[in-house]
Amino acid sequence: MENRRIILEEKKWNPRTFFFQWEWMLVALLLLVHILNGIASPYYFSVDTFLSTPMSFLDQAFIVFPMMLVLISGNGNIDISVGSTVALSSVIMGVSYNHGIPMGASIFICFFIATLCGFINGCILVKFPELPAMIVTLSTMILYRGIAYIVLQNQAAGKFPSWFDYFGWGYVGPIPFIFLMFIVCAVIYGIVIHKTAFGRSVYAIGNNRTAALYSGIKTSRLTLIIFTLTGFMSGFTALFLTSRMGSTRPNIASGYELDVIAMAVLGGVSTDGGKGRIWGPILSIFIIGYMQYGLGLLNQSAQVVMIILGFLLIGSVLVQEIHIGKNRVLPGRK
Amino acid sequence: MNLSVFKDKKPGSFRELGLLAFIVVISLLVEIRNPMFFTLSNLEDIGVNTAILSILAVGMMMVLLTAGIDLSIGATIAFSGMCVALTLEAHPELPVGVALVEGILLGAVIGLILGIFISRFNILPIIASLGMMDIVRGFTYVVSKSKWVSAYQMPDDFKNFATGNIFGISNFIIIAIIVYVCFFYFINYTKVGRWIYAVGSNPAAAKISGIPKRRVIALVYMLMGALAGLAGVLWVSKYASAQGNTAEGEEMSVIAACVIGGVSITGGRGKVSGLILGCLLFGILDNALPLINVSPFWQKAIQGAVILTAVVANAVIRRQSDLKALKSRKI
Amino acid sequence: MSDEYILELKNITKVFPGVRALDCVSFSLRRGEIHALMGENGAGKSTFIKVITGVHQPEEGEILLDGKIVHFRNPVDAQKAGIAAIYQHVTCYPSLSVAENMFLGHELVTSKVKRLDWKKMYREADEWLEKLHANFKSDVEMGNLSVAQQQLVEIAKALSMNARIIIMDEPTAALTEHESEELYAITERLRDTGHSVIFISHRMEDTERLAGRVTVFRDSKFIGVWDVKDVTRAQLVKAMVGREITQMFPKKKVNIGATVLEISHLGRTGYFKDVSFSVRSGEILALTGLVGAGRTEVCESIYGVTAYDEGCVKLNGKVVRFNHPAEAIAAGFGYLPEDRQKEGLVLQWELSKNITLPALQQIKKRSGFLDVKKENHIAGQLCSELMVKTPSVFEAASLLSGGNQQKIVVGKLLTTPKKILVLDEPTKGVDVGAKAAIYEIIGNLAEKGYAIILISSEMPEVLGISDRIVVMKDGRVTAEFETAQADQNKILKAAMIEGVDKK
Amino acid sequence: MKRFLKSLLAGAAVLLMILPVSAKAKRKDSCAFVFKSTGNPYGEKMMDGFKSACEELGYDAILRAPEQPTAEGQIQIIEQLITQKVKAICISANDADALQPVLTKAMKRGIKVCAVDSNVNAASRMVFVNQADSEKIGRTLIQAAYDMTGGGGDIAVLSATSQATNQNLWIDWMKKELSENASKYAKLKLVKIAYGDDLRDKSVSETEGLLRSFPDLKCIIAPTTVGIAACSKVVADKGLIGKVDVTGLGLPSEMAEAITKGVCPYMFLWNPIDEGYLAGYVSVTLAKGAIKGEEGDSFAAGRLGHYNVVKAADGGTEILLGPPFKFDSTNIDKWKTVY
Repeated sequence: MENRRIILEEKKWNPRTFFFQWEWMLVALLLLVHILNGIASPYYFSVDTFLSTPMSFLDQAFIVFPMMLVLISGNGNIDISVGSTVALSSVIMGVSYNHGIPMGASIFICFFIATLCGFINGCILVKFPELPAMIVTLSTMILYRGIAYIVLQNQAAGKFPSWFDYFGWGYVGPIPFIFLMFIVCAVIYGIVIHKTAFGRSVYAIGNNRTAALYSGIKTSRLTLIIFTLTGFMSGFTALFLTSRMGSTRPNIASGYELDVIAMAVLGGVSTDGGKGRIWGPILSIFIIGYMQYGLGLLNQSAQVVMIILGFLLIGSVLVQEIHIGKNRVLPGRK
Repeated sequence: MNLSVFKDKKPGSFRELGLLAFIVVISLLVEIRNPMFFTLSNLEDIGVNTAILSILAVGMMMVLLTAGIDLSIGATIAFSGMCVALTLEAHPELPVGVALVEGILLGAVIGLILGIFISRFNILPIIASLGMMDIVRGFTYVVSKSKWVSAYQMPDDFKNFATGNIFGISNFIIIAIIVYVCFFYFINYTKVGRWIYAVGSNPAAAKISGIPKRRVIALVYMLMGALAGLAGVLWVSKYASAQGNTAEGEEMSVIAACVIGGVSITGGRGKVSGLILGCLLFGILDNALPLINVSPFWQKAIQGAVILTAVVANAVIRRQSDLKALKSRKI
Repeated sequence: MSDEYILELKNITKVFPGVRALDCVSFSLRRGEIHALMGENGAGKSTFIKVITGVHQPEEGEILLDGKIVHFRNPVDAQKAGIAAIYQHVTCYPSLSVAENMFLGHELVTSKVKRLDWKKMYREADEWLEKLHANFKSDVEMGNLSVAQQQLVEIAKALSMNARIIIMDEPTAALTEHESEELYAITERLRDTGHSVIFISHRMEDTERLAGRVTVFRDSKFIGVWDVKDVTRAQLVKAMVGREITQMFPKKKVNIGATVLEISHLGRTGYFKDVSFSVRSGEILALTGLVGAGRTEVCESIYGVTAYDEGCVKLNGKVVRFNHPAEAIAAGFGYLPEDRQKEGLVLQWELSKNITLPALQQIKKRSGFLDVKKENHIAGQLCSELMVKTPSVFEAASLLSGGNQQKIVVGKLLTTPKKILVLDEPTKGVDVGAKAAIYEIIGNLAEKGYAIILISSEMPEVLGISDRIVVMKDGRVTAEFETAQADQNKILKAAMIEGVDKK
Repeated sequence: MKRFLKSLLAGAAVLLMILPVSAKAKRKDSCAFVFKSTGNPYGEKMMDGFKSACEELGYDAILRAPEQPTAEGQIQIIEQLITQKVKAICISANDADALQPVLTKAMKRGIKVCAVDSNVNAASRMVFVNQADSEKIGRTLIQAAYDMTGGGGDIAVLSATSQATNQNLWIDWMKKELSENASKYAKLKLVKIAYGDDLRDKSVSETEGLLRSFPDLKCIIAPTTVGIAACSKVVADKGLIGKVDVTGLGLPSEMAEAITKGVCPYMFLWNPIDEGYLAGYVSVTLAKGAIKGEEGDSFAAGRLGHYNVVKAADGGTEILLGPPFKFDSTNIDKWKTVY
C-alpha cells in the first residue's frame, strides 16, 4: 500500500551522474589539444584555425553519425564499406556530369547511388542475419571500389561547373558552408538519436536484441534503415570531398572507414552496441581533426601523427574501461 | 577437424566440398582461357604466393575462433620485416635462422602487448588492434627513417632463401606446410588448442569448466603476432626489399580468406581444412586474373563479387543442412 | 563424527550485491548416500551448488571435505577434490562435438607423447552414452541436440570424471520417465560403488524413489534435514513452501466468455506438430509438460517470433498470422517471455524506459518526439499498481530483485490494451512472497476478461490457478483436462509416458 | 569522484605522449615541399636536394608528405602550410586536378606555387620543374625496348597505379612513338599494360601473369621504381635472364642487383637530388619574385647552372632538368649508394 506513494516520477538533477560522463573527458581533451597547439605554434590561434580548418576534416564527419547508429545497434554491426561507397557515388556523379547530365541531376544520382550501396548492405544483412556485418561490408567494400574502377578506369572525372566548388569551399558569412551543413546534420541526428522512438528503438536492439524483439521492435527493419542511412550520408561526404578536390578518381576516400570508426569509438560509442551519446563523436571529430592540424603546423611527419593517433585511440578506450568498469551498474539491490 | 570431419557429413564438411567444387570450376574455366594455368611451375607460383597469406590465415583463424579480430598484422609484418632487414644490413654475416627467430620474436612481443590490452583491459579487439596498427606502422617508418632497405644491402643467402628449395619444393611452401602441421596438431591435439574453441564457443561456460580464458586469449594474439613476424621475414626475403608501407591492407585479405574458408567471425567455428581451401581460392584468384588477362580495372570487382558469393553461398548451405537436421528430428 | 561425513558445510553465507543468496545454511553429506536437496526455485539451491563446486566463494562459513577444511578458489580445485556437478542450465559448447564437451577440462592424453587421444575419448564417450541409453553418438555437434540430450551429455561428463561426490541439479526435470528410471539406476549404482550424490529436485518422486535423507531450503535459509522414510509429502511441501499450498492460490471465480484464440494443427518442422487448443476470455489455460516439450516454441510462433509452417491460428474466429511480434501486440496479444533477463528486460535501462518499450508509439507526441513526462507517469502508475518495490522509476532494471523484475515485465504487457496473454513460467526463480503476488495479478487479469495461456512446469501452480490444462510431450499435445478432473499423476503420466517413448 | 579524478589522470597520461612532439616554431621565411607519401626513398632524396637549395639561399625548408599517397592528404597539408604563411609551396602531386582548388587558394594568399616530378594542371601552378621531358622518356623507353629485343617481339608495360599521372603520360607517349614510326616498330608489339599499384606483391603476380600469358615476351618496360624492382626480381628468380629484358625507370639502389645480374641491361632515371635541388631554387626565386614563372624567365640554380622557363605541353610553363641519366653495369656501383 504505502509504496504507492513513494515511487518518484520526477527525475532530480544529480551532479555526480551529470559530471561523471565520458563527454567531459573529451571536452577536457579538446581544450588541452587547443592549449598545447597554441603553445607550440604561433600560427595556431588565427581566424583560419577556427573557421576554415574544419573544412579540411569535416567531410568524413558526415558518416560518423550514421556509423554511430550502426555501432549502437549492436549485434556486431559495423560498416566498413563507406569509403568505397563514397568513391563509387562520387565517380558516378563525375562521369554522369561529363556525359552531359546537368550537375544538379548528377548530384541527385550521387546520393541515389550512395543510398543504394547502403541499401544493398542492409538487404544482405536482413536476408542473412547470421552473416556478421563485418564480413558483408568487407566484401561490398571491395566490390564497390571495384565497380568504381570499372566505371572510370584510369581516368579522372571533373571540370565541374564553378558553383559546384561552393560545397567544399564556399562560406555563409564567416562560416564555411560545409561547417554549417555539419551543424545541421549534428542537430538532426542529435534529435533523432535521443528524442525519437526510432533512436530509442536503436538503443533497445543494441542493448538487448531479444528483449526488443519480444517487445515488438522491428529489429530487421531498423537494421535496413540504419545501413541505408549510412549509405545516404556517404553521399554527403562524396559531394563535399569531390567539391573540395574539383575532380574525382576511383581511389578517393580510401581508408575513410577506419578513420570514421576511430572517431566514433573515441567519442565513447562502443562497437558492441548500446552505448554512446551524440556529443561524444562530435567532440572527437574536432579532437582528432585539430590534433592532426596542430601537429601539421609543427610540420610533424605523418608517422608521428599516426603513432599519436594510435595511442590516443587505445588510451581513450582504456580510460573508458576504467571509467565505466569502475561504476558499472551492479546486479541486485543495494 | 576432430575425427568427426572424416566420419559424419556435418554442415562443415558439406560446405568444404562445395568450396572445393567452386575452386575446381574456377580453375577449369581459367585453364580453358589459358592452358598455362595447370603447368607445374604455375601451380608452384600459386603455392609460393599463397604461402605467406596462408601462414597468416592460421593465426587469424585462432583469433577469430575466440570471437576476436586482429587488424594490426599488416603493420606487424612491415615492422618485423624492416627490423630484420636493418639487422641484416648491419650484420650480413648472420645466418637466415637468426633472421627468422628475430622476426618471430618481434611479432610475438607486439602480439602479446595487443593480447594483454584485449584480455586484461577488455578493450574490444577491433579497436585495440586498430590503434596498434597505427602505432606499429608508425614505428616502422621511424626505425627505418623512411628509407627502404634494398636488395644489394641484404646478404645473398637471405635473398636466396626465398627462391631456394628442398627436393624441388620451394622453401616457402615447406615452411607453410610445417606451420600448418604444427598448428593442426596444436589446435586438435592439445588441451590449450581445444580451449581456444571453448572460449569462443561459450565464454560463460568456460568459467564454470575452469578454463583460463584470459590467458588463452592473450596467447592467441601472441601466436598471431609471431606468425605475422615470420611472414614479415619471408616477405622481405621474397621481394628482396623492405619498405615502410609493406603489406598495407593485408589484414583484410587474410580475414576474407578465413571467412571464405568457413571460419565464423563470431567465434567457435572453423577448421584448418576449410582454411586451406579459403587461402587456395584467394591465391588462385590473384594468380588467375592476370593470367586470363581480364582488364586490370575489373580485377577488384571480380574479387569482391567472388568473396560475396562465397560468403552468401556458405550461409545458404548452412541453412539447408540445419533444416535437414531439424527434419530428421522425430516428433 | 567427521569420518561419517564426506562433505560438510557449516553456516555458509553468500551475498550478491543486493541479495542474500545463501543465509547461514548448513549441510552434511554421508559417505555413499544419496542426499536430496529440496526447495522451490530461487530457494538458493543453485547458488549452494556453485559454492560447493568453487564457482562462488562464500562470505562466511566453512567447507569440510573428509573433516578437513578446504577452500575452493575455482572450479578446477573442486574437480581435483573429486566433486562434479551437473548444472540446471546446461553449460555446453554448442559448436563442439559431444565427446569434446564431455572431456573438456579433463581431456584424455596418450601415454607417451601427451597428445589428445581422440579415438579413446570418442570411444569412452560412446560407452558412457551407451550406459545412459542415449540415442545419439558422441561425434555429433552439441548444438544439434535437444535440451534433454544435452543434459544427458552433462551427466555423462560428470560420470566420466568419476568423481567421489556428484551433484545433480534438477537432472530429471527434462527427462522422460524412462530416462529418469535409467538415471535412478545409474545413481544407485554410483551410491553402491561408494560415491556420494547430492540430488537436487523439487519432484517428490525423485526424493522418495532415491534419497536416504533430504535437506530443505527456503528463501535461501536452511529449514531442516530428515530421513526420507520418516517424513511425509505434506511435511516436505510445508517446509518448502512455508504454508499449505492451497493458500498460495487465491483462485477467483470468473465467468468465462467466448473463445478468443483458437489454434488448429499448428506445426513447425523439427519443433512441434499437429498442436491444437483454444482459449476463452477470462480463462486461464495451463500449457504444461516437460522442459523442451515444445510449449514455448508453440507460443513463440503464434506470437510471430518464429514462423510456423502448417496449421492456422484464429483470433475471434478470424484467421490471422503474425509475422512479427509487433503485429501480434497490435492485435492485443501479450507475451511474457520465460527468461525475463534475456528476453524480457533491458537490464541496464531505467524502469520507465523498459516499461514503455512496447508502447513507444503511444508516448510519441504528434511532433514525433517522445513524451518523457507521459512515459514516467505511465511507468509510475504501473509500478504502484503492481506494487513494485522501487524508490523511483529511474532505477536500472538490474537493481531489482527477481520478483520485482518479473512484475516489471508483466507491467510491459499492460502498457498496451490486450486480449490474450501468454505467461511463460511467470514464477520461475521468484521468491515465495512475490509468487503469491504474481498469482494474484494473474487472477485479476483473468477477472478483467483476459484470455491467459500459462506455460508452467510446476504442478502445484498448474493445478492451483488454471481452469483447463493442456499437456504436451515431444512437440505434440498428449492430453487435455478440466482442472477439476486433473491431478498430479494424470498430468505427469501424460507428460512422460503418453505416445510411448520412441527413444 | 575519486574514480573520476583517476580516469582524468589516465586521460592526461594519454596526452603526455603528445607533449614531447611540440617543438619550437621557426620564424625565418620558409619554402615547403610536399611529396606524394612518406617512406619513399626517392622522395627522401628530393627532400634532401630541396633542403640544401633552400639553405644555400637562407630559407627554411618545410618537408611534408601524407601518410598515404592521396590527394586528400596533400590538401590538408597545404591548408596547414597556408596557415603557416610559407613563402612558396613546391608539390609533387598525387592527382593532377584534385589539388587545383586548394592551390589556387594558396596563390590567392600570395604563396608561390610550383610543381615538381608529378605535375598539376596548368591552372594550379606557376611553373613545373620537369625532371625530364615526358615525351623524351616515353620515346626513349620504346627505343630501349627496341634495341633490347633486337627490333622485334612482344613487349609489355608494368605501370604503377592506374591513377598515376606521369606514368599514364609516359605510356601515352610510348604508344605515340609506336604508332608514329609504325614501319620501324612493325615487329615490336605492345601486348599489355599491367598495373602493379606500386605494391611488391601485386607487381610480382602481375609480372608472373605477363610471363605466363605471353610466353614469347621479350621485354618489360616498368616506368616505376617499385614495379621495375619487383619485375626484375621475378625475371631473375625464374631464370629468364637474357630471355626477357627489363627496362624502365628505377632507383639505382633498388636496381643495382638486377643490373649487375644483367636482368636489366640498362635503365633510366634523373637524379632526384638534383631534381629537388632545382625545385628548391625555383621555389625560392619565385618567393623572392625574381621570376614569375612566365615563359622566357631565366635564373641561376646554384651548382646546376643556368635554367630557362619554357612553354609546357599543357599550356603552362615548365623548367627542364635535363635528359634522363642512363644507368648500366658500368656506372651502377657508383650510384647505388647515392640514391
